[in-house]
Formats: sequence, structure tokens, C-alpha cells
Amino acid sequence: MKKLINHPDYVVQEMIEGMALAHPQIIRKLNDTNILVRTDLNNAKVALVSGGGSGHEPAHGGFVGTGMLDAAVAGEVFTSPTPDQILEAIKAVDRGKGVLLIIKNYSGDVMNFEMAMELAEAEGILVEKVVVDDDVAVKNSTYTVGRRGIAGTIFVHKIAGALAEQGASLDEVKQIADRVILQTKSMGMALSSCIIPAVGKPGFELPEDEMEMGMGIHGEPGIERKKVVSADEVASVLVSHLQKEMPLAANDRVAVMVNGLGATPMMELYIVSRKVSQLLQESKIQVHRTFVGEYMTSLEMAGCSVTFLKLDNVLAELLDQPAQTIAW
Amino acid sequence: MKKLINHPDYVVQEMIEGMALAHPQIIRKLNDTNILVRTDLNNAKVALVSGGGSGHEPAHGGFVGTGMLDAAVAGEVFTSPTPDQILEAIKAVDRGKGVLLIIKNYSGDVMNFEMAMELAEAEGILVEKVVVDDDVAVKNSTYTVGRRGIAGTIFVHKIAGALAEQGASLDEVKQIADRVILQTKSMGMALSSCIIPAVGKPGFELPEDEMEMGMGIHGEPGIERKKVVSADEVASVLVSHLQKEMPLAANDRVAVMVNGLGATPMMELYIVSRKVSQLLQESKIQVHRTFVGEYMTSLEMAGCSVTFLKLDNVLAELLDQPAQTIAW
Amino acid sequence: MIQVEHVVKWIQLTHQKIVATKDKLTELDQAIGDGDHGINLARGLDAAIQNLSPDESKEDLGEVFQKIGMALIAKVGGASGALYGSAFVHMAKVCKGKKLISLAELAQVIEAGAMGIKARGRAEVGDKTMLDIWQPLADYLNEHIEKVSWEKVQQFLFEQMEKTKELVAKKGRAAFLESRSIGHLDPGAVSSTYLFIALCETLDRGE
Amino acid sequence: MIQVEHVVKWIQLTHQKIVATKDKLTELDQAIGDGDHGINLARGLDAAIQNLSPDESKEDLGEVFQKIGMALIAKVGGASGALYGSAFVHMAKVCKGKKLISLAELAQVIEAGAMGIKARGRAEVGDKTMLDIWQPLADYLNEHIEKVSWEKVQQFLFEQMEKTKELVAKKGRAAFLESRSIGHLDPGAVSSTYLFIALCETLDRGE
Ligand SMILES: Nc1ncnc2c1ncn2[C@@H]1O[C@H](COP(=O)(O)OP(=O)(O)O)[C@@H](O)[C@H]1O
Ligand SMILES: Nc1ncnc2c1ncn2[C@@H]1O[C@H](COP(=O)(O)OP(=O)(O)O)[C@@H](O)[C@H]1O
Ligand SMILES: [Mg+2]
Ligand SMILES: [Mg+2]
Ligand SMILES: [Mg+2]
Ligand SMILES: [Mg+2]
Repeated sequence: MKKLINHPDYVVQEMIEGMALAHPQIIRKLNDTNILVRTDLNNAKVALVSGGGSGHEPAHGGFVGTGMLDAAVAGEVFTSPTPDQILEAIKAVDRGKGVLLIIKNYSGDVMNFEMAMELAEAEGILVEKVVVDDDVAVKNSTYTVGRRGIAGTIFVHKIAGALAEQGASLDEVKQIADRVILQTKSMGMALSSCIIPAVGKPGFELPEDEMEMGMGIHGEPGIERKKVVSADEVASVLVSHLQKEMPLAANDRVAVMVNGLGATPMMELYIVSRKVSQLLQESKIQVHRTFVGEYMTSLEMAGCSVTFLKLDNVLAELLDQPAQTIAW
Repeated sequence: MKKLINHPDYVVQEMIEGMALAHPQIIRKLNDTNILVRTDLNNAKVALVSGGGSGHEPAHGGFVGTGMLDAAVAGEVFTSPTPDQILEAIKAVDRGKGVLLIIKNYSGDVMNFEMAMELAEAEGILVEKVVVDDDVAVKNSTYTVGRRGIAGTIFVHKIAGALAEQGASLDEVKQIADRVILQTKSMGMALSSCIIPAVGKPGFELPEDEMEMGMGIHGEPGIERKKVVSADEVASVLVSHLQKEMPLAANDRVAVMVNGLGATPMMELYIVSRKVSQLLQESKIQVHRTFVGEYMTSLEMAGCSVTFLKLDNVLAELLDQPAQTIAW
Repeated sequence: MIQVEHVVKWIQLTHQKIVATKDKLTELDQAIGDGDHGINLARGLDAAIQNLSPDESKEDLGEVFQKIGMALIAKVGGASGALYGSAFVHMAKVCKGKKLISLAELAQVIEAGAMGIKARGRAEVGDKTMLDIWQPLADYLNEHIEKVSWEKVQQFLFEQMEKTKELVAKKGRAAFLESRSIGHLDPGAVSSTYLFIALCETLDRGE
Repeated sequence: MIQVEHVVKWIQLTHQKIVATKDKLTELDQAIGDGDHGINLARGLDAAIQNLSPDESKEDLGEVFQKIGMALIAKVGGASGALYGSAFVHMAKVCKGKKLISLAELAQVIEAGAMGIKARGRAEVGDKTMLDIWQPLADYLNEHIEKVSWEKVQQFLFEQMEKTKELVAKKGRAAFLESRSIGHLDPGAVSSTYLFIALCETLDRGE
């Protein structure tokens, strides 16, 4: 394991310190925590808090700032943050208009955020939550935990953040977040796994000629292991999975995200996004905007995910609002 | 070699197509070339053209747009583009106020851009050039070719681009670019090498416990191979090399870039940037802004570079001007 | 009878076991989860034992369980932090004010822990989670309240643990794998097994 | 006498040799450069031979060299594209309008190519570049104008090529390595050696 770190036990703390030191205009770190909050907390508005395990940078600290999140709580690598930390974040950014928690759908995240929510409510803070479950690689079943939350979460941050910035109520912000969640589907694939610093070995091993379709962003195994195919085929498979779950018709409008998982060169992301663009063009689907880059990573995993967000005028307008964050 | 590509021979073309398809608001591709030009060419102003071998994305196409470059010419992977392509870019963006070529200091780039410059001048176009040589890992000697151009190039794009946008003359834009070059120093290190798609094997092999200091961004060997040390030590070594070449005193003002080479997780970049911030703080050097992320990569190389740009009021003000590009 | 010093020893012994088997837990979690279970628990238990006052005899069982629960909630993170934490907090409630509990009461305490896990995780027995250790153990102790052989309990625990191998995960990260979760032990069930093996060993040495 | 068909054969043969040794050139370039030399040349020479009209007898040597030079400039890229291209364009200039040249004139043509490289690359002999093949070869041919043994020329070329091993690179990417460039052949010198070996073989078969 080769990593530019000092000690596996301090990676999260030092990263958060590094982020706060690098961008004092945008964020600051709450003392003795791994919480980043935006510097401009003057505006009385609904506050947005998200977070989760670390290792997905720039998510979520990179999306804290005007027009997006008010705070991001970072847990240990791939480990949900604890309720006390989440509670502190809630208290730090609540300005009396209520707080929306944006949670990715993992048991750990859901439980810890719910516990924090209970604690905050006990202190008289108005709190709501939404749970993002955009990963279509996982079957949707009411009997189990449902789907995972992956890169589509960033669209929720952006759109809910824009509406909150405009002064909407907690209910309205929660509603729009839920609408985005409903219209957002993602799926990923990996060429290689990633290494949790404290573990020191990869989550799974992939032979030199194989790839993993639909793996999770924590190195969880995927739905299928296949021989490596071309970028065009990868794009086609991912798009067809998304289309199956959220059929898009001619003239439908979407935002597209081709998200790098950490080690994939931008060259490759654009080769994938080229095919995605072409497929959408062929189906006469209107692409409102395409985002290509690293938004929700998995440490040094090689691979990508594709996200479609089906837009209406309201969502499109909010998506286009400016935001001052590190990574949007 | 695992890559998300279709065929090694088409990676550059398909990437450029992908970029143009993804961001039609910002850039378009000139037919039958690998040239990206900005869409808003109305404003009569000095035009900025840069480029070089591919594999350094988002450089340079990611920096085309209002307030930065007017065109970027992409050569094959790690291979300077050819004079005919550069000439086409010059002709596409010249609006009668002259064109500045921003060249990284590699024999191939310098010669091909110079040839294009001669061809353009023969066609009556006013052309000037600047050559970026920020890499302090290489000794500065008038007997040889001098230093390489690496991540600091992006500061040249940004500041010269901002001045050009304000309507400055070709001379003025060239002068400020040269000033930025003089005040910009960078140095990098790698934990792993990268693979040119058409070659299929890494430029150098690094044992599991070694790193390469001062390697080039094309997989060129570095100045020293060492046992892997901590992120803090890496940051200290890089900073001390920069400080030796461009001593900074208390109250000097700098912009800092901690640039990922392709495969390094953002977590690690921020752990490095934390130490860089701390070192500058200790020396009471004012950090105007810190940029952490991927600006000038080397395909899937793991590692980073650190760049210091010494600022005065003029440079700081131009650096802060808005720019509409994919990657700034 | 079980008193505070037993609980302290129990958690110290658990800590030792988890630290010693961290890599194994990691591997189990890598197979059907994300690989952090061992690390998280080791870190959290370390905090829990640091937290226990050296003069624990002043405190009652409720206070001690509460302390352990809060330490786990604040330091483990992930699913198991919330769940183990909730378990101990629920255990604390039924021990409120008590300095001593009987074996029959112990069964109820563990039953309360299982309820905590169920309430927090919305899991049922058979979902391939740590609950598949907690609930059966509570039931077993309730049944054998008259005379317990701690060795037999250990054997029972290992049997329950092995049974998770054949289950399809319905809760937690492993649930995303659906039927591909079959054939793997549930990491949380394994760590819970160690937890209660440590309890058996503690009590075996003398209640 | 040397005429257009010799040049066409020469470049075709060079193309074959470069394609066959692409991996070797890549490895040499990886050692002290960036590893693209073989790929770039193979691509550029491919374009160059495509570009040569099938009915090349209508054209003079100047036109053919110019075509080759332009193809190399437009398709090789990097340092060697500019340099080989400049060499051939300079060679074209001294052949303008000629359908035939003598051996003595060939020496001057190669000399002109060397001047092209010098002018474009600002390199001197001894800088560990392709010039360390071109200039010595031009000198050698000038000296042996009376009677040339193509076999001896080949031997001479290989000797010159080997000599680049001991030089410190002063130009091109390898120059960044300074003294660490010692011990490695210069990739451009090696490809230039192949270029002229192909010339020797072409002319050996019959001027
Ligand atoms: N909803 C749930 N109910 C009961 N137990 C659960 C639930 N979700 C997860 N678990 C338990 O937690 C264990 C995983 O813990 P851990 O790896 O620490 O958390 P995470 O999955 O957040 O990484 C699983 O093996 C399982 O026993
Ligand atoms: N300034 C120069 N003058 C003469 N020859 C040069 C110069 N720079 C580079 N070369 C030659 O070019 C070769 C490298 O070519 P190539 O690998 O295609 O280009 P690049 O270095 O741009 O990748 C070197 O081995 C050397 O022979
Ligand atoms: Mg986890
Ligand atoms: Mg090159
Ligand atoms: Mg886990
Ligand atoms: Mg080269």
C-alpha cells in the first residue's frame, strides 16, 4: 500500500484540517471535530447537513458553501460519522429555520443520522431527513434495505441547497430533495479496488483482465464480474441499466454526471462521457448539462459511475444557480 | 494495462469529442482536428493558445473559456501537437489583436509551436510566445534546454487570460505572462508511473516501498529515488526545494497549488496541502489562495506537485477574476 | 450474581479479543461489506475501556452499561456503532440503580440489548445480522436459567454464528449482495459471538 | 545516380524497420525520455509513405523530399517530428527541380538535412541527439565521395550510434536528466541510424 499519508489513524482528521487550511474563504472546521461548516452563516435559512464515511472526497466537504451544504460531517474512512458529531453539526448551522439531513442509504449512515435527529429534536431543533438511493445496481425491494446512495447525492445537495438559499421552508426544501432523489439514477463500474488506509489491502482483487459492474463506493463487491470491455460498451451497459429503471423518452431533459472513482484519468472519463452523450443524442434526449470529473470517489479506485437526473424547469433552474464551494 | 478506452489509437480524438459533447456551452471542437476553442469568440481581444501532448487533462482543454484560453491544441499522448494543428488553432481564434502562444518548455513543444508561429506570421498574423519552465527539479542552465513546464502553466493561463479579457494589448499580455513565469516554481513526486495507451507498459517501475522525486509529467525519470516517506516529509522536501529557488520572506504573498497527478485520492492531496499550509503559516507567508485538485496530470500516475506563485497586487487581482472553463 | 466488576472485565476481555481478531473481522467484512468492522470495533472498545472509571465500584450497572453504550455510539461509527451502542443503552435502562443482577436478570438484560438492536436496525432474526446472536442467546439463557454451563453457551454461540453463513442478508451493507451473501459469516454476528464468549469466560471464572 | 524511386524505396524500407523496432525505440525513449519515439515515428512514416504518389516518377526529388518532410511534420509530432520534418524540408530545398543526384550531391543533401536539424533544434554535435548521426554521416560521405562501400557506411553508423551512449544529453527531454543520461543510447540517434541503414540497403541493391 503506497499512500501519501502520515498515519492511517489520522488521515481523516488531517484531511479535514488540510481542507479548512486551504479554503478559509469557504469553510471552517469546528474545533475538535471532523465537521466542516460554511463560513457565511449569516443568512437565516434552512440549513443542509450531509456527511458519511470519508474516502469519497470531494464529497461531502467539497460541497459545503453558499448555495449547497451548510455542514458536512466526516466519519472515519467508509464509516458513518457518529450521532454526537452529527448533532454538533446540526447545532452549528441551525438558524431557527430547521435543518435537512441528506443521508446516503446505508444502514450505518441512516441509523447514526437518525440518532442525531432524535437528539436534536430533543433539544428543540426542527429536523427533517431525506435518504438518497440512486444506485440501480442494487435491486429495489421493500423487504430489504433498498438501494445504495452514490454520486447522485451531489445533485440533491445542489438543488436542495439552491432552494434553501432562496429562503424556502424546511418542508419545501425536503420536498424538492425527495423529488431529486426520485428522478436520480446512477450506476458504477470498477477496474480496480481501493485500500482503506487502516486495512492496508484492497477490498476485492480484480484479475488484470476483469472489471466489476455495479460495485459499491466502499469497495463492496458488485453485481457482476466480467472481462474488461471497451469504454463504449461500458457506457452502453451503464446507460441501459439506468434507462431500464427510469425510462427516458425523446425530448425528456436530463443532467448527466460521469463521475470518476478516484484513479481514473480524465481522458478515460471523457471517452466514456462521449459515448453517453452520443447515446442520449441518438434517443433525442435533451442534455441540459453534463458533469465530468470526480464528485463521489472511492479512494484510489479506478472506474466510473454514470448518473442521470431527469429535469423539469424548476430543477433545471435550481441546478444552474451559482454555488461557492470547493468542488461544485 | 486496464483502461477505460476503445482503442489506443483513438484515445485523444475520442476524448476531445467527449469534451466538446459534454460542454457545448463553453467549448467546441474544430472539425477534423483535436483543437478545442471557446464558443464566445465575439469579443475582439488578444487570443491565447496553448496545448501540448495529451494525458495531462484537464490541461489544456479544461482551461479554454472566457477569462482563460481561447484554444487548446491536443497532441497525441505525451507528444507535442504538430505545427499545422497549432496554426489552425491560431487562425481560428485570432481576432486581429494578435495571439499569444503559451508553451511548456519541452523541445518538441517549443519547436512545433515555433514552426506554427512562423507559418502564422507568414500569413500576416501577429504572434508572440512565452515558454513556461517552472519545474525546479531540473537544474537551470543556459547551456542546456532549461527547465520543464509543469503545473504552474495553469497560473499563466489564468492570469494572462484575465488580462487579455480586459482588453490589454499583445505586448501587455505577453509581459504579464512572463512575469507569472518568473514568479512560478513547481516540483513534483510520484508513487507510481503511468502507462501511455499505445505503449501499454509503465514509463518506469517503482518498487512497492519507493517513490520518485522530481519526475516529469510524462513518466520521465526524476532526480532521486527514495524510500517512501510520510506526506508531511514529502511536503517539506518539495517546499524546501521551491523555497531554495524562490526564497519567500515573511509577509510575501503567494498562491499555492497542490496538484494531483491522476490517481492520487483527494484525501491524500489535502493531507499534503495541510502541511504546505502549515509550513507557510510558520514562515508568516501570506497565502492568498490555495488550489487543491487535478490541474496538470500524468494519466494515472500517483503523486502530486506543489506550485508557488509569488503574487503582487496586480497578479492577485487577475488571479481572482472569474473564468468560465471546465476545470478552473 | 453479576456485578460491575464483571462487566468491566467482560468489556476488557472483549476488547482484547476484538483487537486480536481485527484482521479476521476485516476480511469477513470485506467479503460482504466494506471491510471496516474490525477497525471500528477495536477503536470503539478502546474508548469504552478508557471511559470506565478506575473506581467503578461506586457506580451501578446501569451507569456502567450507559457509559459503554455512549462510548460505542461515539467512537465506533458505522452500523455496528449505532447498534452495539443502542444495545448497551437499552441494557443500561433495565439495570438502572442495580449493583447486582442474577442470572435470570442477565437473560433479560441481553434480551433488552436485542430489543435495542431490533429497534434501531429494524432487523428480524434471520436477517443475517448480529441480532442472530443476541436474540437466540437471550432465549437460550431464559430457557436454561436454572443451571447454565458456560461451556455449553459457548458451543451454542458458535453454532449460531455458523448458521449465519447460510442466511441471505436482509439488513446492512451485505443485503445489497442479496443471494451472493450466502456462504459468508456475518461480521457483526462474529463480533457479537466474541463479545459473548468473553462474557462466558468472565462469568466462568466466577460470578 | 540516385533518383525518386530510390527515395521512395528508402522511406518504405525505413517505415518497415521502424515498425519492426517500435518497441525497442519505445524502451530507449522510456529510459531517458517519455517513451513515445517509436510510436510517433511509425505513425508519421506510415503517413509519409501513404502520401507518396503511386506515380512518383512525375515528380522531382525536391517535391518528394518536401512531401515526406511535410508528412513527418504533420504526423509525427513531438521533437522528432519537427526535426525529421525540418531535415527533409531542407533536403528538398537543395534538390529543387532535380530528378537525379550524384553521390557527391547526396552527401550535400544529408548535410542540408543536418543543417535543418541544427537550425530547428539548436543542437550541436555531441549533444546526444539524432544530429550525432546526421552530421558525422554527411562528413563521412563527403570524405569518401570517390568510392563508397555501403557496408562500411553501415558499420560507421552503428559506431556513431553506440557513441551516443557515453554522451551527456544537452538537448531534448533527456537533457533534464543531465549526467544520468549517460549509459543510454539516444533514441533519435538510433532511429536515424535505422533511417540511414535503410538508405544504405536501398542504394546497395543498385543506384
Ligand atoms: N439494520 C441492521 N440491523 C442489525 N444489524 C445490522 C444492521 N445493519 C448492519 N448490521 C450489523 O452490522 C455489521 C456491520 O458492521 P460495520 O461493518 O461496523 O458497519 P458498516 O456496514 O456501516 O460498515 C453487520 O455485519 C451486521 O451484523
Ligand atoms: N533540440 C534537439 N535537437 C536535436 N535533436 C533533438 C532535440 N530534441 C530532441 N531531439 C531528438 O529527438 C529525440 C526524441 O524524439 P521524440 O521522443 O519523438 O520526441 P519527444 O522528446 O518530444 O517525445 C531525441 O532522442 C533526440 O534525438
Ligand atoms: Mg463502514
Ligand atoms: Mg513525446
Ligand atoms: Mg463495515
Ligand atoms: Mg519521446
